[in-house]
Amino acid sequence: MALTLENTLNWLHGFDQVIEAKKAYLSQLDTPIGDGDHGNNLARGAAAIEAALEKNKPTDLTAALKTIAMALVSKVGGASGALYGTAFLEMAKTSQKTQALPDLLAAGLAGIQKRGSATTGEKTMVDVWAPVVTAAQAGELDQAVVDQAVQATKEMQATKGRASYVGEKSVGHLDPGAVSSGYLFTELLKTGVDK
Amino acid sequence: MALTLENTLNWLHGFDQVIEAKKAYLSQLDTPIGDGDHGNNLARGAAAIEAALEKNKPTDLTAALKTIAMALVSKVGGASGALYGTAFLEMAKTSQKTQALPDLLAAGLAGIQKRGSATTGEKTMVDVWAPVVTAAQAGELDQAVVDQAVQATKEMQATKGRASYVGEKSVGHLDPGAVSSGYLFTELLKTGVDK
Amino acid sequence: MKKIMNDPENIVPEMVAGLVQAYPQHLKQLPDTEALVRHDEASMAGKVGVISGGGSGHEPAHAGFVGPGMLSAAVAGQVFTSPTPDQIYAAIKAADHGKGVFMIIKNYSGDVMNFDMAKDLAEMDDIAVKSIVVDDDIAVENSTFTQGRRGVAGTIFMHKVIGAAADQGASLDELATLAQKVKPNIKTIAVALSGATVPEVGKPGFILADDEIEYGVGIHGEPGYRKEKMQPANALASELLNRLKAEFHYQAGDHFALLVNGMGATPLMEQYVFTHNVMDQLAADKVNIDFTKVGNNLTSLDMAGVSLTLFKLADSKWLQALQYPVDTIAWTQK
Amino acid sequence: MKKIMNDPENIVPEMVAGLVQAYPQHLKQLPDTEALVRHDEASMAGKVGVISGGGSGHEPAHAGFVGPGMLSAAVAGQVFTSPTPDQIYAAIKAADHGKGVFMIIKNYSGDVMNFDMAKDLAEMDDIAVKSIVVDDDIAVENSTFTQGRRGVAGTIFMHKVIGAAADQGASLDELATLAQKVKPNIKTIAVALSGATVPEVGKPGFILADDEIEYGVGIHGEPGYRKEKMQPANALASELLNRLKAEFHYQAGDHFALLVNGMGATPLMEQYVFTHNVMDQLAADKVNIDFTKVGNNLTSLDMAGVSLTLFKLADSKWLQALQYPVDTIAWTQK
Ligand SMILES: Nc1ncnc2c1ncn2[C@@H]1O[C@H](COP(=O)(O)OP(=O)(O)O)[C@@H](O)[C@H]1O
Ligand SMILES: Nc1ncnc2c1ncn2[C@@H]1O[C@H](COP(=O)(O)OP(=O)(O)O)[C@@H](O)[C@H]1O
Ligand SMILES: [Mg+2]
Ligand SMILES: [Mg+2]
Ligand SMILES: [Mg+2]
Ligand SMILES: [Mg+2]
Repeated sequence: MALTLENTLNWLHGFDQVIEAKKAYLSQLDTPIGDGDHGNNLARGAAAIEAALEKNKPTDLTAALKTIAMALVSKVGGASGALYGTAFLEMAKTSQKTQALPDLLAAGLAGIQKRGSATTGEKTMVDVWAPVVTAAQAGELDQAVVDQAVQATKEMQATKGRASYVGEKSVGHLDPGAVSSGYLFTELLKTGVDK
Repeated sequence: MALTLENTLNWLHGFDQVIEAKKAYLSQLDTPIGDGDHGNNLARGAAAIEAALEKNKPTDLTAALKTIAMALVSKVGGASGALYGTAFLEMAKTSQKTQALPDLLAAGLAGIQKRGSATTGEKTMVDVWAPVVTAAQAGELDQAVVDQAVQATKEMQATKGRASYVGEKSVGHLDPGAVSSGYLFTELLKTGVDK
Repeated sequence: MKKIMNDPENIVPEMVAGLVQAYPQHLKQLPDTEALVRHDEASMAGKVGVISGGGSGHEPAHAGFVGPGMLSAAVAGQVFTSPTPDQIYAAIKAADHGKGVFMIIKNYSGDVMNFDMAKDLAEMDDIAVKSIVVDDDIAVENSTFTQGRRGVAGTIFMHKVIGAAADQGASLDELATLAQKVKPNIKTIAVALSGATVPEVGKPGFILADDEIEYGVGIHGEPGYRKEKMQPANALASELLNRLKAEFHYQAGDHFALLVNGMGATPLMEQYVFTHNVMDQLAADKVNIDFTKVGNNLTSLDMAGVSLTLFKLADSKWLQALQYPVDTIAWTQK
Repeated sequence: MKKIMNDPENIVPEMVAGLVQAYPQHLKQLPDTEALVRHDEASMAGKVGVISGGGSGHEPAHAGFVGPGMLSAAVAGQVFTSPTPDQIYAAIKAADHGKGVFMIIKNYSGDVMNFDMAKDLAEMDDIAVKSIVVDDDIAVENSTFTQGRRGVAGTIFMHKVIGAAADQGASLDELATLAQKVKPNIKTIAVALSGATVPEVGKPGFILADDEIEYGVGIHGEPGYRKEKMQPANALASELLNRLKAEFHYQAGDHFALLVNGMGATPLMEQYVFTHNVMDQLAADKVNIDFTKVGNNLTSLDMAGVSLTLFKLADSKWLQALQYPVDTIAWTQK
C-alpha cells in the first residue's frame, strides 16, 4: 500500500477523465446547495493537471504530487481549489519521508482541515477523506467505504462551506465536494494500490 | 354645422370615454410600427380633459376648446400630444371669429401640419383630418368618410412619425393616430353637429 | 412582467422623487414638474443653459447627466414618451441665466414637436433658444422617405461636448455652430437580445426567440434591420463595426471616441467582453481610440443588448471637451 | 441563455482585457494574471496597499473600485469562484509599497481560504498582510451552525472607508482596527426577481415563476429565506427594512449611509423607485440618511433584483471617509 510515481500518474489521469466526464453532474449537485460551479472548477483543475504533468514530466513521487498541487492551487479557485491544492501539497511534503498510502492520505486530510477547519459531520469533503483515511490505516479501504462515505453526506446538514448558507435545506442533497472526493478515491482504488 | 359649447362638451366626453375603452387597442396598434404607447398617451389626455372641464367649467366655446388644448398639451406627451394640442389650440383661436365646423376643423388641420409638417399619404393622423375637412367643407361629412380615411392608412407606407423608422414594414397596419382621429370624428358625428 | 414599482402610472414621478432624495447634492426638482435642474446654481451663472430630456426609461439619461460641465437641466417624460411643452419650458426657464438656452433633442417626432412648442413658449417670454436634433442611429436609412435617423446613445457625447463648451463660456450661437459640426461625426448602431417592457403595457415591445438577436433596434424597441441566430461577441462586434466603417470610411490613423452602451439588462461583464472585441478589431484597422466609455448610459428599460457609438474626433478640441471635468451622477471626471 | 461572449471559458480573461483596453488611465493588468492594479503608481507610494477581489460576475466590483482613494488592486477569479492564491499573491506584491497590505474579503469559504493561502505566501516573503472578512448579509442566520453570514454589496462601503483611511496614511494596524469597528455596522439584505446564469453552466442557478420573488438571495444565487408572489416596490422596501430594523434597532435621530444596489438586470428606473420608497419609510422613522448611492455596484451577473444596505455611521469620521475624494471607474467623487 504505497504510492509510486507510476500509480500516482495513473490515479490522476483516471481522476482527470472522470472529472471531465462528470463535470456537468458535479455542477448540478452544487446548484441546490451551492453556486453550481464545482464541476467547472475541478474540470479546469483536471485539465491543468494533465497539462502540467505533460509539461513538467516529474521523475519522482514528490515532484508529481507537487505538480498536481500547484496545478490545482492555480487553476481551480473556489473552496475546492484551496482544499484539494493544500491536500496534495501536504502529501507532497510527507512523501519526502514516507510513501505509505495511509500516511500520505492522512497528511492530505490534515491539510484540508488546516485550511477549512471542518470536522466530520459538517457535510464536506472531510466526510469522505476522514473515513477513507481511517479505513486505509486499518488496511480496510475498499470501494464500499468510499461509496458509503459519499452517500452519508446526503442526510447531513451543512455547517461549513457555501452549503451551510442553505441551512436545513442542505439535507437530502449529496455534497458535491464529497462526491468529487469519492471519484478521487474510486480512481485510486482502480490503480490497485490497495492490493 | 357649427360647434357650440354644449355639443363640444358632449363631443369630448364621448371621445374621452372611447379612448379609455380603446386604450389597450390603440397601444397595440402602436406596437408593430411605433413604441406601443399611443393608447396610454391619449388616455392620460382624456382623463386630463375630463378633470380640466370639471374644474374650469368653461362658459363659452373658445374657453372650452382652450381648456381641452391645454389638457392635451400638458398631459399626453409624445407626438400625438403636441399634434392634438396644437389642433385644439388653433381651433380655440379661430372660434373667436367663427363657430362654423368646417372652418374650425380646417384650423385644427392647419395646426397639425404646422407642427408636424406632414402632408397626406404619409400615414399619419393628417390622412384622416384632411379628408374630413374636405368633406365638411363640401357639406358631405359622414361616418363613411371617416371610416374610409382610417382604413386607407393601412396600405400606406409611413414617411413621418415613428412608424417611418419601420419603412416598408409599416404597410399593412392601421396608423394609431389615424384610428384615434377616427374616434374623434365618430364622436363628433354622434353629437349631430352635422345635421 | 416583474418590475420593482408600484402603480405603473406613477413610475416616472416616483423615479424622479427617488433621484432627488438620493442625490440632493446634484439635483433639484422644479415644482409641479418632472424637470430636474442642477443643485449648484452658481455653476450656471453667466453661461448658456444646456437642456435635454425625452421619454423616461433611458436612465441614467438624462437626469444622470445634469451637473457642472454637462447639462443644466433635464426633463423626464412618461416612459418612452416625449415630455410635454410646459415641462420643457419650465426647464428652459430654470436653465436660462440671461445667455439663452441650448436644447439637445433626439430625433423622434414627439420630442422634436414638443421641444419646438416649448421653444415657441420661451421666445414669447424673450428667452433665446436654439437646438440640435441628434440623429446618430445608422440602422435607419437616411432618406427623405423617413423622419430621418433616430437619436440614440451617441447623444451623450453631444451632451458632453456642448456641456463643456457652455461651461467654458461659449455663446448660444457658438454652441449651435459647434453642435452642427459635431453631429455628423457621431454614429451609433445597436444589437438587441431581448425586447423592453413598458410598465403600463406589461409585455415586451418585441419578442426574440431564445437563440435570436436583432441588429439595429432603436431605443424604444423600433425594429432593426436584421434578425438572426445569436452570434459570438466577436461576430457581433464585426457586424456593427462593418456598418460604422461603411459610414465613416475610417482609415489607419483616424481618431475616434468610443461608447459601448448597455441597453439595461446586459451585465457589465458582457459589455467589457464586447468592448475587448471591438477595440481589438479597431486596433487591427490601426484606428486610434482616444476616449472610451463603457456602461449603461442611455438604456431602453430592461432590454438586453448593447449599442456601439463611434465619434470621429475631427477637431482635437472635441477630445478635450470629452476629457473636460464633469460632475454629475452618472459621469464624473476630474 | 443568450450572452454577449465568445467561449465561456475565456469570459474572464476577455472581460479583463476589455477593462484594461477601455480604461488604461485607471488600470494596469499584472502579467499572466487576472489581477488589476492602479495605473497611478505614485498615488500608492508610502501607503498601505488595499486589495480585494473574488469571483467574477459582480462587475463593476472589484476592478471598478481600483484607484486613488479606494482599492490598490483587485483580483478577478473565474465566474462566482474565488481567485487562486498565486493571483492574489501577485496583487499583494503589486499593492505593497513597504507598509504592508490590507485585504478585504467577502465571507465565502473559497475566498477566505484562497486569500489565507495568499497571505501565507506573502508572509514567507516578509510582506505584512492583515485582512477583514465582511459578512453583511443578514438573510443568513448568524449562528455557529453556518459558515457565518455571507459578504455581499455592503462590502463596497468597507472598500471606501478603508481606501480613504489608507490614502490618508493610516497604518496596517490602524486599518485592521478600523475595519473591525466598521464591520458590524454594515448590513445588507436582497430580493431577487430572477436567477443568474453562470456562462459555463448555461442555465439559471434558480428559477422563479413569472409572478414570484425570493427574499434574502445571495450574490451567487444562494437561496434566501422566503419566496412569495411579486409585491409592489413599497412592500418590498418594508419587508427588507423590517429585517434591517430588527438588526440595528434603529431609532429617530440615528445616522446611516444607504446603498441601493442593482443585481445586474434591474434597470435604474426601478432602483430609483425602490430608493424613493425606502427613503420615505426611513424618513417616517426619523432616521437620517447622510449618504446615498444607487446603482449596479456589486452585481450577480444577469440576476434581476436589488439589495439594500444600511451602514450605521456610529463615528462621524466614517461619513467623511465615504465623502472623501475617489477616482475609480465606478465611483468618482471630488
Ligand atoms: N471549510 C471546508 N472544509 C472542507 N470542505 C469544504 C469547506 N468548504 C467547502 N468545502 C467543500 O468544497 C465544496 C465546494 O467546492 P466548490 O463548489 O468548488 O467551491 P465554492 O463553494 O467556492 O463554489 C463543498 O461541496 C465542500 O465539500
Ligand atoms: N409629423 C407628424 N404629423 C402628423 N402626425 C404625426 C406625425 N408624427 C406622428 N404622428 C401621429 O402620431 C401618432 C403616434 O402618436 P404617439 O404614439 O402618441 O406618439 P409617439 O410616436 O411619440 O409615441 C402616429 O400614429 C401618427 O398618426
Ligand atoms: Mg461551488
Ligand atoms: Mg407611440
Ligand atoms: Mg412614445
Ligand atoms: Mg464558487
